[in-house]
Amino acid sequence: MLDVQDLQKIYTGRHRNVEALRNLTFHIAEGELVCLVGPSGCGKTTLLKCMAGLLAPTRGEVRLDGRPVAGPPPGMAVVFQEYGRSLFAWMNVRDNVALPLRRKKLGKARERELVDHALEVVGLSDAHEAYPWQLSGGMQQRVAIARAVAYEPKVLLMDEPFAAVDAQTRAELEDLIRKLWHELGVTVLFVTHDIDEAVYLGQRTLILSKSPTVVQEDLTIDLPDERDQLHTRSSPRFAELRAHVYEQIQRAKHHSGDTAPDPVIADRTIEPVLQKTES
Amino acid sequence: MLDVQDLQKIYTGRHRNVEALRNLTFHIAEGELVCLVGPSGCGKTTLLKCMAGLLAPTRGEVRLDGRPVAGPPPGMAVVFQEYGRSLFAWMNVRDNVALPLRRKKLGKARERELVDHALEVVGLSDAHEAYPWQLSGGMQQRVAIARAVAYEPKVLLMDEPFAAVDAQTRAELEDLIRKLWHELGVTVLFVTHDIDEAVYLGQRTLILSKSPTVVQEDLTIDLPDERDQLHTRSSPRFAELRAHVYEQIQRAKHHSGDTAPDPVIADRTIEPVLQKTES
Amino acid sequence: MTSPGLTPVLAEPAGTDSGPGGASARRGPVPVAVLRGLAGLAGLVAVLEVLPHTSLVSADYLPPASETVRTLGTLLAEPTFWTALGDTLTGWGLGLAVAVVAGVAAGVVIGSVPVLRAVTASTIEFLRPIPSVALIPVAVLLYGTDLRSKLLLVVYASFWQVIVQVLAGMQDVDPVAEDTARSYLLGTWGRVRHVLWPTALPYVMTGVRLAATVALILTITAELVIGAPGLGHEIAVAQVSGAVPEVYALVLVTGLLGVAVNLAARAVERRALHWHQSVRREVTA
Amino acid sequence: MTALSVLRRGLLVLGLPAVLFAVWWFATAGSADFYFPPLSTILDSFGKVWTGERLLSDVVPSLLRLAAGYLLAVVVGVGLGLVVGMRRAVRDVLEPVLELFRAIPPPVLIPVIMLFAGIGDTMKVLVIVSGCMWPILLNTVEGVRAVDEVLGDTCRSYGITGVARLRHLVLRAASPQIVTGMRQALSIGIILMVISEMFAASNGLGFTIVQFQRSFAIPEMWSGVLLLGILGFLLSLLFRFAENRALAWYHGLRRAQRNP
Amino acid sequence: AGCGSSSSSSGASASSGGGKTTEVKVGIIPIVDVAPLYLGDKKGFFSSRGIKLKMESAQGGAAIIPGVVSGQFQFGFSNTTSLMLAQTKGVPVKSVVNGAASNGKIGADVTGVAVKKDSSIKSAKDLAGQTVAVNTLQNIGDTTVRESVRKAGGDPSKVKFVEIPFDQMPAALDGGQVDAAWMGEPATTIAKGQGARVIASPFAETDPKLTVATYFTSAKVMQENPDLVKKFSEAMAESLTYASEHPDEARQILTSYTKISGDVLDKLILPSWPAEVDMASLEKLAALGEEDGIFGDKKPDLNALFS
Ligand SMILES: Nc1ncnc2c1ncn2[C@@H]1O[C@H](COP(=O)(O)OP(=O)(O)OP(=O)(O)O)[C@@H](O)[C@H]1O
Ligand SMILES: Nc1ncnc2c1ncn2[C@@H]1O[C@H](COP(=O)(O)OP(=O)(O)OP(=O)(O)O)[C@@H](O)[C@H]1O
Ligand SMILES: [Mg+2]
Ligand SMILES: [Mg+2]
Repeated sequence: MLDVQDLQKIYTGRHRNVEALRNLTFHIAEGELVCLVGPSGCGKTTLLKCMAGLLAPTRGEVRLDGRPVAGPPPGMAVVFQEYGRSLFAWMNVRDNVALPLRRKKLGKARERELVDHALEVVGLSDAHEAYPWQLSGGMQQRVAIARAVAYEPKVLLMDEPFAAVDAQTRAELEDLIRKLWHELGVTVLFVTHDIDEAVYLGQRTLILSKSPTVVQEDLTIDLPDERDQLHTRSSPRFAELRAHVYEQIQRAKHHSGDTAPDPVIADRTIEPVLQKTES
Repeated sequence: MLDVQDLQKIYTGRHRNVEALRNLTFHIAEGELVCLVGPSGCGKTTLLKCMAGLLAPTRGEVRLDGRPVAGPPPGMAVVFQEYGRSLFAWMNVRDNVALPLRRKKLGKARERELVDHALEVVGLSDAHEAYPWQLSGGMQQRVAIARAVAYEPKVLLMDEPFAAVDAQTRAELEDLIRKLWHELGVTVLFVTHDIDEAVYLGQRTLILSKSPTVVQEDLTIDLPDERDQLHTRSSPRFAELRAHVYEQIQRAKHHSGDTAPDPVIADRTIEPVLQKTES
Repeated sequence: MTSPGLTPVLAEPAGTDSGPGGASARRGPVPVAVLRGLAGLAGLVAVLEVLPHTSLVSADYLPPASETVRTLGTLLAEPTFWTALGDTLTGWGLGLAVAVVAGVAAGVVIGSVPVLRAVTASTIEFLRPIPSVALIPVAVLLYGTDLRSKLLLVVYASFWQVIVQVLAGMQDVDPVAEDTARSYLLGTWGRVRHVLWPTALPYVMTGVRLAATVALILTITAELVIGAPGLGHEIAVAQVSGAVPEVYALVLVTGLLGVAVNLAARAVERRALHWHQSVRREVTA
Repeated sequence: MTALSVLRRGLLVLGLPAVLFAVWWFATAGSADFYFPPLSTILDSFGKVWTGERLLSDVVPSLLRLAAGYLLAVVVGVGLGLVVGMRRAVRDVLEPVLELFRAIPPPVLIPVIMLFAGIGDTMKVLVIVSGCMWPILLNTVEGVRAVDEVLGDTCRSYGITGVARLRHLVLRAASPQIVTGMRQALSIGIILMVISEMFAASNGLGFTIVQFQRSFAIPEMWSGVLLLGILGFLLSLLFRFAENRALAWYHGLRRAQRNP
Repeated sequence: AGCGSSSSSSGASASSGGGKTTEVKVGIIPIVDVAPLYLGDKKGFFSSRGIKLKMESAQGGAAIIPGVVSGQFQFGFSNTTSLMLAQTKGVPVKSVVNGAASNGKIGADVTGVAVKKDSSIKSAKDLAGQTVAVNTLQNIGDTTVRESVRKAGGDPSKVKFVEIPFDQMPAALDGGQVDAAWMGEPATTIAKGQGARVIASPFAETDPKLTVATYFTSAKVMQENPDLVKKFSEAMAESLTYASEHPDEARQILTSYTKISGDVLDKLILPSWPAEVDMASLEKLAALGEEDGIFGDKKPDLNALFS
């Protein structure tokens, strides 16, 4: 469904040209849940924006259902990393969530229902009258998530959406995303810095190298589909995968499109690896 | 050194009054490194702002070295949760970091040295000419950290400073903070949502209840002072503390100043607890 | 999912929620502001009262405030004054309304279409500095002393004030907010209405405040020069007759109109921009 | 490539004015109306009137007054705006008084200014200031009030106060809006330059235009109006140039995520 | 509110000129000189001829002449130099009846050059090298002041003129911003009240019968509605005569359209209001204008303009 072909993005500035993405090629099938990790500044946000049709790539292209993405395609929701700035200060929480629904013309009642439900699942039922600037960072971020959830998108791009929420809420939101994904068959691309999350959440994890960025590894997460915070996370396979991703991320800090022209690997690492925490 | 006495903060708005902090009392000794965790929206940022003298509490007071804090005291640096908005869009990275140093009148050379060093330790030596809006989220956050580091404060308040950086960088920055703390004897209050971090980093962890907020627990981290990402994190004591904090945070989501008027406990939980991940 | 801490506190109505340094503004912000404003005006009156008694200027040409106010009192008793005031307010109100509506509409259209913006920029810069006074003969030629000739001048002058502010405001939109709107496919109209317009609103408010006084000034000037009925005409007659206190009394009236306009604008702003940094800081904190 | 983009820009800048001039040209082509002479006549007199010594004797003095008045207005407007914008109490006290003055039309204000400043250039400069100041003042006040609170907190916590705060935070953060005010003020300045020269003047662009108008030299008068427009346009180009340098960060930021 | 009836309807009824009452708009400056118009209106000289007057008072010719030319007003009031100037530039105007004239009294004419009480300027001769305020440059004021200087034996080319509205002149004179000021009424009376001395009376010194201002109309009205022009001229002539004969009534009528009152009203000097223009004085005025070059290289055609 989502095809990224040879994507390159160079930011040109007055004194500073940055090749954020060197050469990215990967494919996300319909209904997949893919996590994206990579060093800070490697171009994850840039990639997401290109995929959302918000940024024109320097070279290469993104295709959605076979059609090149030139502008934001319908049925796609994005949760931005800069959650605070992506909320409209002049609207209260409810309106912020309801706004994208307006043009769907679902009728007042259905719209209300969707908004209420979305706010409830992110734990903000009490705050629907508040304005974004009256909320804490984590609450703002959850409003942005609620907006995407209420929108019922076919494709969901999330850029570090749980960075500002506490561990408990984070776990709940992770399960929420998996539930949505199951129920609605959404295609999800999820950027995160949390390795546990990257392993726990998806079916695949894409690991990017540092900038100029290439895909360093395309890892299939072979955990059972039925996941659960307590048991999945304590399974040996989880620990193995986790350790592997951790190692790859450490490697990514030194590896880039310049240093190693190795082919993109789509393997599944099997050997057990060192664990981060011991029980 | 830092005394929080009976602190209450109520935000009054047009339609919405929120009692963010109910009744907080705790003490941070000179040279301590204290972590602060609590559910999203419980008032951590509010507390930090009150301690930094940026917000007047509704009741109670904050004392620094015995003197009530009325405005921002000298020698204190704050890293804000909204890192993006706390950078000056009209200054490049270097100037952003150098600005607070100016009034210290350290001389050009020393200033330069401090800035270069700070940028280097956060991994941004390459980007010193860039403007904040040309940086990724994690890079922006690291600029804010570099600014605080270069300032060489006596008290350092950090509000989820590593939320936007990758795991590897995060680990490095954690060690950086511990190093600074050791070398310069800074007093640090560190807000985080990452439980591992909360345990790994400090000497004490304050756990706040949900709002209206009280101190739910004041936990001493009895790990050896010499810490190291690999070994500390794999020690059994770490796992115990980690599990305890995790449990407390889950409790905090239901516990508040309203539900349970239990006294503030300053205990150290000794019994082994359930582990989140199994190795 | 459990609800996080959000406990509305209803018991405590008047908080002391002000930042250190921004004290006590909370306890009835309106009366305090009004009192301060009156203090400012009183200061001005005092200066104007004392000035003519100094050697700086003779009371023949700048009458003391007390005399101006006394003259104003007699003016207020005359029905002609009220007709003139009515005429001025009509011209001003209509002209301002037309200018604001046209300025906002044109500004929004031009501001939301980059090509239009590029194409019209030079023309706008060319037309703006053409003084309305140079248009007086044209206005008289077309409409005589009719209300319309007043309107022509008023609209021409205040239109630019609005459009320039609208254009600048629309440019100020946060790229992230803009991206958000685009990714949720808000469409041109949706983006204008929900993103660009609220962003521009603070600028527009300033534009309207500027335009309101420019419109007032042009209304009076048109009346003064062309002789269309209104306060300006009264001023002209008083000037020609050498009735200095009358002139100042009338000028005072125009000044007070300006103050009233500003009060109204501030009231609107408190409502329409309650979410904006500038207002929320002062109202809440 | 670059030649093409220059051409494109030229077309964008000059396209619409060219069309408008063409419309004007044809609409007035055979005009017998005394007050609306054909554009050809106006252009004709433009060449005659504004090329010779008038350039030195009228245009230059006007421009000097304009420059002086405008710069003074910027200083006063920004200075006062900073004070008024940063202190709620000051704003409450001063705003009604300022609004009162703002609403007084220049033609009745000029006599008062004349009482204090005489009839020379000082008076004319002050008249320009008295009108130019307001957009700058109002925009500065609003820009200062809108400074991001996180940035404000950042400065306070790092002890960046006083002049440093003004210079590094307040002025810079408010600069997009201040610049908007200055842009407004530029054209108002030109207008007031004309108005001020209607009183007690013996040279100047405004004086000349008014004299033409009074002596029924209508094509010459229109040519003066045309010159004012051209002047405004040229000054705005100059302004744009300066703005692009001063607000490079702002334009960069605003363009940051737009497609090229 | 606003201006009441729209100009188009009144314009139409005026030009149709039927037997009924026609509304006629006259562009005037609210000064002493137009008192006969108001007085005549009050006395019914106009309504008896089916003319309903509506005065449109403007600040000066800049607004009146375009108004008349475009048909917004049917008649206008203007000083004679301005009319000559307009004619030489091809503005289609035609004077229809006398307006006001110098009263011929040197030292007590309608306009005068005033200086401060303690000024060293004693006569028009001393004006050379001084700054003199006039209300409009290149117009009747400076040409006649130059004539006074010339007659008094001074060098008129050495006089510096600046433009200041009449009402600002007393203040400008008092503040020392100008050395002398050529003022009209009521400024002269006000200045005298503050101690100023009148040292010259340029109108009377140019010609004791100088025709200062007339009422005019546009060529279009002249052609399309000669009947209206005729009636207006007759009514105006009658008003002028009446005003000349009843100066006190003329003085009193000022209170209806100006704010002159009290002492000033009583002391005010009135012009003379003959019913006919004085061609000889106009020729002199035209010659002065030519000499000062205000008509460019053209010559006003006085016969076409004033008869
Ligand atoms: N608007 C811009 N102009 C210039 N360079 C930019 C711009 N945006 C991003 N960059 C550069 O592109 C690179 C990738 O940025 P990007 O935001 O995509 O990183 P990221 O992977 O999202 O990082 P993070 O995890 O820290 O958010 C960085 O080096 C950054 O400096
Ligand atoms: N300016 C404000 N006006 C009104 N209410 C506010 C304001 N700032 C914060 N609050 C409220 O105060 C409470 C605590 O907010 P705070 O930002 O301190 O939480 P936090 O602990 O930092 O949360 P997070 O971890 O999500 O950042 C929240 O309920 C929030 O809605
Ligand atoms: Mg990013
Ligand atoms: Mg927070």
